[in-house]
Amino acid sequence: MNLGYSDEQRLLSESANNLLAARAQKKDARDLWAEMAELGWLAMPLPESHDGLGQGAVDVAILTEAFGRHLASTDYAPRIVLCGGLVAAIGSDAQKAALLPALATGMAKPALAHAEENARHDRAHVATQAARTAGGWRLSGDKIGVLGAAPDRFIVSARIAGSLRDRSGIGLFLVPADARGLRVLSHATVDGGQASRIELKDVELPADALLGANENAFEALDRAVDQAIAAWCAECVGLMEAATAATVDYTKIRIQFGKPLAVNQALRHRIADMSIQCEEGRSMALRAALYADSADAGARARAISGAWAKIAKSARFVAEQAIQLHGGMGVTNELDIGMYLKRVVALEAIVGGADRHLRRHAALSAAARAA
Amino acid sequence: MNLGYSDEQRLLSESANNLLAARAQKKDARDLWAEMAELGWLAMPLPESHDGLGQGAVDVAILTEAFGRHLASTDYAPRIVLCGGLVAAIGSDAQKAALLPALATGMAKPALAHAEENARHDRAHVATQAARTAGGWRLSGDKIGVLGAAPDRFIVSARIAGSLRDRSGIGLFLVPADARGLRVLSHATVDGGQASRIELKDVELPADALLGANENAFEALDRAVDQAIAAWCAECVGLMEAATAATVDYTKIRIQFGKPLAVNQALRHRIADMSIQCEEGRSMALRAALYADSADAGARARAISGAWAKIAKSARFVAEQAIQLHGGMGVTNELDIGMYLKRVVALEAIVGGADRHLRRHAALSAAARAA
Amino acid sequence: MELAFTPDEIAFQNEVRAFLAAHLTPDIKRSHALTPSVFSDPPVGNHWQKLLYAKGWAAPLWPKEYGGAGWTLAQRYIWEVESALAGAPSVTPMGLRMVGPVIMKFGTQAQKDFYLPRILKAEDYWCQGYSEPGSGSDLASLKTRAVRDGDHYVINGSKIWTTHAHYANRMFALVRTSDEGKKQDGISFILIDMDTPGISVRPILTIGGDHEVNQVFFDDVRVPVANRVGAEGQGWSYGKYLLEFERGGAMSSGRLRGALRHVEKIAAHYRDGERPLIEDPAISLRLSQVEIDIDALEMTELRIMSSLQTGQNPGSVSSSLAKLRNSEIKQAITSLAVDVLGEDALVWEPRRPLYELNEPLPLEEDAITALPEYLNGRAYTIFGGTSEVQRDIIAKVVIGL
Amino acid sequence: MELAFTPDEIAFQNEVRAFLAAHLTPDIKRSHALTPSVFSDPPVGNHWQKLLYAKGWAAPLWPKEYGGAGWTLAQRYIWEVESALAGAPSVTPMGLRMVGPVIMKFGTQAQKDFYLPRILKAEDYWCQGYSEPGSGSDLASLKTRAVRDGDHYVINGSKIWTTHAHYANRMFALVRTSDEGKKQDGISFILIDMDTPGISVRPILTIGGDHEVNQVFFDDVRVPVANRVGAEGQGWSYGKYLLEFERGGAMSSGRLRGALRHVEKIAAHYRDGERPLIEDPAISLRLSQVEIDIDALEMTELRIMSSLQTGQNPGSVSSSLAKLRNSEIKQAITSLAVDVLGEDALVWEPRRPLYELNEPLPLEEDAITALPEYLNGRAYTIFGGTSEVQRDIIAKVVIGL
Repeated sequence: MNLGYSDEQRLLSESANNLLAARAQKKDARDLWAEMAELGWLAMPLPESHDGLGQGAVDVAILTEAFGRHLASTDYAPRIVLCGGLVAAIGSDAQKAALLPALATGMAKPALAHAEENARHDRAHVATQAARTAGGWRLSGDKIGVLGAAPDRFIVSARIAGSLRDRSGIGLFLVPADARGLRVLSHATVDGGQASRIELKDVELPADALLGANENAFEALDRAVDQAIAAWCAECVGLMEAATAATVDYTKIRIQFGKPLAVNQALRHRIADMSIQCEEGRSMALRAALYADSADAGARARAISGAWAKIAKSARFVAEQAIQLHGGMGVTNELDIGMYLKRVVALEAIVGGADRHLRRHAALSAAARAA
Repeated sequence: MNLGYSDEQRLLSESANNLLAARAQKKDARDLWAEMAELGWLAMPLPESHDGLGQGAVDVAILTEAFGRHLASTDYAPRIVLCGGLVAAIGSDAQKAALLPALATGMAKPALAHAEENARHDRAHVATQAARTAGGWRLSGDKIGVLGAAPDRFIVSARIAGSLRDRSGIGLFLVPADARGLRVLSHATVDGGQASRIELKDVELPADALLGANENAFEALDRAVDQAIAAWCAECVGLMEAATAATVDYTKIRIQFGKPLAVNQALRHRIADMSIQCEEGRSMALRAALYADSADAGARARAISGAWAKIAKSARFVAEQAIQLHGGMGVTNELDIGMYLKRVVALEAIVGGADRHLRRHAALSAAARAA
Repeated sequence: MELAFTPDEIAFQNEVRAFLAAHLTPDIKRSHALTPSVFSDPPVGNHWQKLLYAKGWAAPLWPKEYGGAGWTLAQRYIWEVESALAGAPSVTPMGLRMVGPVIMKFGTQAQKDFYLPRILKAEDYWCQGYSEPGSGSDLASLKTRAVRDGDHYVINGSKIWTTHAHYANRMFALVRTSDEGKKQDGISFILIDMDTPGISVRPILTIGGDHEVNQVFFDDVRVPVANRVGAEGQGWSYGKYLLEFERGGAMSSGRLRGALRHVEKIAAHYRDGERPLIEDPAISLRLSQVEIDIDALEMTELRIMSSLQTGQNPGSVSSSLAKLRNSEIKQAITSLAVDVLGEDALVWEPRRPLYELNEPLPLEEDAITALPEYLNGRAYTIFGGTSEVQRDIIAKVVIGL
Repeated sequence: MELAFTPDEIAFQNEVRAFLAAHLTPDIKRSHALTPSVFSDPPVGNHWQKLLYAKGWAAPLWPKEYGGAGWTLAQRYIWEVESALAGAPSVTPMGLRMVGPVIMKFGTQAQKDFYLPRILKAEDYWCQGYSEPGSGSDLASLKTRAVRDGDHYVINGSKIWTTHAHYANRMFALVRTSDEGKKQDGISFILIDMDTPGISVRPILTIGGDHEVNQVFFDDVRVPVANRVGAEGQGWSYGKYLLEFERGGAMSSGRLRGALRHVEKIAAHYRDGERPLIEDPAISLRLSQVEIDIDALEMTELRIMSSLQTGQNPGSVSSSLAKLRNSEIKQAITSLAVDVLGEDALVWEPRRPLYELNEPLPLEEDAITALPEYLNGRAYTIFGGTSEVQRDIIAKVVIGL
């Protein structure tokens, strides 16, 4: 057992944090995505067989933790971990060759279109239909919460067989952004990003649009989403630590009744609680990363949902209290402090809230007890 | 609308508190029950037709609030409000004449035997069977949580018809303490009182043992239990206020690091929260009392369970924090401070916890929305 | 003791319901519902106040001699509950409930004659110049200075968190007229015309994306001495009077109840698979929890009202408690609403005012304000005295140290 | 980075399991399970320690030269988890983990030679004389006085919260040998024979009805100067060393996990109608919540261990955090257990020790300790530094003011 970072990991953490801090300070507007490609960050979790570096969830977590700390790059997990992970896991050789190297260089910008209205984060909820045609497939249905600005293609989950929340019979389809019958309605997101709802109306696709010719892609999808959650757990740790640090700084400088706010014991204890939750969050994010690639799907799912249940609650607490302790300034757009909360809210919308994951954990625990 | 006490009510509150405070100070060991009978307290909620005073739930609450404040008389609500209330509500004239005047003078000491193993506070859970016989009834079954020391008779709920949790088909039977086939196993209770488990094995009863010849006593039972809960809500308010006052006194006197504990802002805010919960508890107990006698059973049940859900949680918080703020002394039997918590735990065991009543409230709300 | 209304009160309740049925049009309701600010948008609130004025109901608690409705507290309570449940806009408190009572109590006859009718008729819109950058909870440390120059004060400094300053034509402000003695001394209460030269207003956007508050700058702003209310240097006590009036006068449970009903409405049309979210056990328990919390606050408010009616003083614990619980319950409601949105809590709509947009919204109208309301609502536990300050106040009274 | 054990560690884990299977008899488990105190009953813990001693495992972290097991931290962690999950008694920390390390570090050779083997073999039972009536969290204000008289100190005063003083034959105590300078100065660390004339022990019952703690009175108690550890007036620093050792050395997640498994066991046989309580949604969510909290604490403890292994100092935030969370989670578990009891939480069994009763208990053996454990467990957030003090410590480090 050894839970320390390797020298390479320490170096990665330092360079990621330094780079992002410097960009933030200089208000550097150059394309971060291109720079990340250059630095090899995009290639990190992708397989070595296709220009990737084959690194694991702990390395990804080092990166996303830095993103959280500097409120940067919300595209990494959905594009690299989710889309990249799915293609690497079940894509055909041709699909991998077409997409993975392009992901590593930052050229490809795919987006996973999976969530639907009324799904409430049930990952098997797929109403979008995929019908077999002479030439391949015809897709119809609506998707929501498709993350990222201007995707160049979508990986769309659609039901080939079974009923609404069956785990079997779900396929993933590669759909180009300019496909006929596809309508993309983009909207702003609470965390300052972009997302879209997409409508598919009789979208005709060739036979090889089905990822890996796999008509039961649920397991792969479930695993990829869990891996993305591990990355988001780490992002929340960075975010919580940054929010707490900003609050410590503010309460030390802000004078009320002739003394710094930070001398008030009630606020000190609040800050102690924020720090405790940062530490517990760090433990749970690490745990999530260590289980994210596990072969035991039940253990992985329990570790991921447990971590997220804890971290979502902690991050909401820390982000809300950071605002509270900033007083009036906290509820304005003049400081960044509200951005932490907005990002947490966005992640809960994407991943599901603490309640949802506590229920998943309890259901998995009951299943484990019964087994 | 007028939520102030009448002069009579103010007087009742003062005399009850003065009497109990004086008894506590003198460690007066004379029989409180006899004194309460003399003062007319036992007669208060009983009907005027049978030597009672016909007073309402608000007056009872004034009394039980004083009991809570002085950790006195845990027998009042189960004996007078529950047993007395049930006999008054559905008893035959003969049963009323036999029991109510004797309750008012303190001579009769009945106990309700209703709870059963695995009931989990579902009031319709009655497994005890009542079979018709030539001469009347034969009862068999086990009861738990029968409150009070050395009862002279029991009011036993038993199923005449229907299955385990049906609301219909439940009767209440008067069973003398010396009935053949009845076994009483008494035990100490966490709050320093006495209770028993009773076992009924083919207990033969005459036909007129069935209270009011009523074979569907659930409504009456449900209402009587709600009325007892209203009394216990008020008891908790007295208890919370006493625990908070004791804590305020202690933290002002106790010196740590050269200053009274009470100067610490973290403790001050805790005490503020305790006080807030006392005030909210007072509001909810009053609300419970005002709804306890309501003809609208749904509104009554919602008000009672809402009040208890709030008060059980608040009382647990206040009693636990009172111990915490008393430090080491709080966790010993040397001070009374632990008794507040023990009484709250006992009441939750009797009434069901906040969770249980929040669920009842939610179920009633859903039913109200559907209607 | 009696929770039920008297026959007179029931008659009044019916009158209120009839008035709301007749005058609270779907348009007004919609404008109010589509305003995610902490306060009603000024045009919406003003329009509503004018309708109330026509009925003689603009100022529930003002005495009749000043054009008030002269209601009993029970009548006002009925009004608050009914209008909140019906979805009526809230009228800005700045004139009617804040500066109005101060002018009434401490103003000159000329001030009363001029200002009070204008407040009543919504001819003036007031903003409050109290907080300053750097003061916050420590209000008495304010630094905006008013220096006497003949018949005028010359004002320099800056106010912050000034709600609707970009809309208001008048401000009541606390300004420093002396540095002698305690910091609470030397503060004066002054009425300022917002179009006086030297005043500039900088918008501050809240985290929900709304323009409610501002920073106001004073650069040699000349205000007639006649605009001072009461004695020079006594402003702090007037300001405190006003704050107590603001807090103790709150009857907030009706509005909370209305907000909870709105969440139930959203929860009834959002679904988890086939099941309406309102039937989800976790959601229904949280709805019940909030309902119970509102019940408790309502009874507390009624108890306060009952003791006020009999001439008793409910004390500062009551007003701090009501402020604290009201703000916490409000936040619980907005959190619950965001959780009901589920995946839709990602969707951000920055355009304002929402009720004037002609293009389609990215979410249902019922749901679109939940997210900015949650975010803006973080202010509930900050503005008007933070929750921490309220707990300090309660502890001080309870502990006596 | 690697969460899995090494092959050596797995071999050790197997050895531990084999040892437990062979020596942890149902009787020992039952005695431990039926002890609702915060600490194991001394006879039970002592018996277990003797079995461990025979295996060479009595002192996991003592160096081998003193008869310790000389384990790595990972081995100790494996031991703690396995023995807790198996339901083994806990060994009193007073000798092995508290006074032992102090004697080892600051004691004379004679003290080491005499005391350490006796601690190891459970021949001595120690109690801790730190707290005094009136001191509490402000330990340095202690007043028990030791006045030099030739080769003896004459001790007068009183100690309180003295765990197992009624059983112990020795006490290590902080006593005041001087009033000069800061209150932390002038404190000495002294070893006292409990049968010295002038010592009397008054039992204090906890709210669960258990006799764990006592008040100890000293009336002209003569203790040889040779029983002082280290220099006169330096006792405070030794005491602090011990406290840090006590907190940082905690590996509590295994024991929490064992306690949670026990609650699951009760929840599986209590029923709501026909349904086992463990299938009740509210109960199963609370079980998951606690499990997750234990997972977090476990990872935190492993992270602390990992940094200790590489020679880093995990700092005082870590030890306060572990103490704080451990105590809060313990309390959550005991609360949950009481809620699982339902109606049975009314039943009170005051007889002790429960494992020696021959009459039938009023509840199932699995359930009988839940209520006194909940009540006694209120002490978790008080003793060993209150939660409030832990938060003060964390805030001080984090804020730096």
